[in-house]
Amino acid sequence: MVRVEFLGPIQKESLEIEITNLEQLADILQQDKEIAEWLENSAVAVNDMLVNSLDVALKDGDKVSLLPPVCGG
Amino acid sequence: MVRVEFLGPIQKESLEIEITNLEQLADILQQDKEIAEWLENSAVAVNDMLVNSLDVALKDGDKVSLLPPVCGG
Amino acid sequence: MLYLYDGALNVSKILKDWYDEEANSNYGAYIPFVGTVRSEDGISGLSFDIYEPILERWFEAWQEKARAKGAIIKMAHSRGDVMLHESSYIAAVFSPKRRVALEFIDEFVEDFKASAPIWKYDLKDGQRIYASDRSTAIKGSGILGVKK
Amino acid sequence: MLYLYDGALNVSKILKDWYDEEANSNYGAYIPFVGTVRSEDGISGLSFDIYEPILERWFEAWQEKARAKGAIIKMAHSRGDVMLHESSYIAAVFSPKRRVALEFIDEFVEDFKASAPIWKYDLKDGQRIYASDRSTAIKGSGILGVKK
Repeated sequence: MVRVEFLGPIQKESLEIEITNLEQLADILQQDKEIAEWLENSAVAVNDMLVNSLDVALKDGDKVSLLPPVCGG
Repeated sequence: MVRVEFLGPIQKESLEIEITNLEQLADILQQDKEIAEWLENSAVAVNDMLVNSLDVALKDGDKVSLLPPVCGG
Repeated sequence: MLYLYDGALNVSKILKDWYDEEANSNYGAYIPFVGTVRSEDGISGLSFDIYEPILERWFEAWQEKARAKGAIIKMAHSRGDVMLHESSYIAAVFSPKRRVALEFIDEFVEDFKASAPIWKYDLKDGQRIYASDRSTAIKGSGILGVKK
Repeated sequence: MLYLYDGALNVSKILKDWYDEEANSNYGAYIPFVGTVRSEDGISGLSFDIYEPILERWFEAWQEKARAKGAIIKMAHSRGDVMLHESSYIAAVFSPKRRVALEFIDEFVEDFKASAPIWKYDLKDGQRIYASDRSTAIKGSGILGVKK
């Protein structure tokens, strides 16, 4: 199982899903009307490391985080 | 009389001299071995306003200041 | 040297503590940047969410960059609500010489704005409203939204 | 908002006083620059001479530039002796937005170094030695030295 977390203003509970890469996650989330609008401008982290490509394998216990646009300060 | 002051590290007492412009002051100071070495890198103020040219008339009561290289902070 | 607080920062105390901590480190320049909540658009304050694991990695990467130039960075930020004229953010650079500190504080604060995983909300009419118009997508965003 | 003190600055008090003075002025950014005496070349401290009339004019011209962008500048400097690890200089910019403050603090501090009528001396082996190698001729210098 991979845990998917939605950070900051994205109002969605975490998911626990059976996926083995980010491509599969993209397919699943693009179907989800609640968060489809956030996908275009959210960054993605795997185990708290930001990634720049979907070409990332996932294994059991991994955590994927979605980070929408930020504004600290 | 025009008062000429030497600021900061220039070890020279003020002068009171009869001059009517900065050209005359340049002539006088260039003869003065004590301060000749400071003339090349000192700025000049007339009545506490920096000037960029010798083409400045002086009248009785004016003050000319020599400002050697600075380093605040 | 990353400090997170619930609510507004005690700016004077933080600036003093940081100055005192480095009093004998032989840094010639200390430049804090203090961010304060401005009254605008009828807000009563701001509120912040922070995702700490990524903030810490981001900060540590900057600390490494600073160290390579003989400098250090300290940063404090608020979690939760911060009201008008209170402060929510302090970043500070200490360095031996002024140029490094002046350049680092600018680059650090700008990258902080663009990259630090912190989300801002306006407190207005009893609501907490995501400040989407002032927010910046982190570099590399959007990969999950690309349609095949 | 130009403050001159005999001897070292009480940095924490000055930073606090300035912050408190502008607490309700609705500035979003406050950036102080603090300059501290570093141990180097065997000095025991630094010493400063200031020519106040021209310093005040120079400062007032900068205050005008800042005001035109909605910002203000405050500055404190020591006269006389300041020992190792004590501070002799603080400049601070307050502005509504961060970019103006980040740009002003850099430009102000650099112009201060090049133009403010302040002379620095090393305190070393009981002597007060003009820091000629670190000093900068004010723009327009040398007019009295031109031979006809």
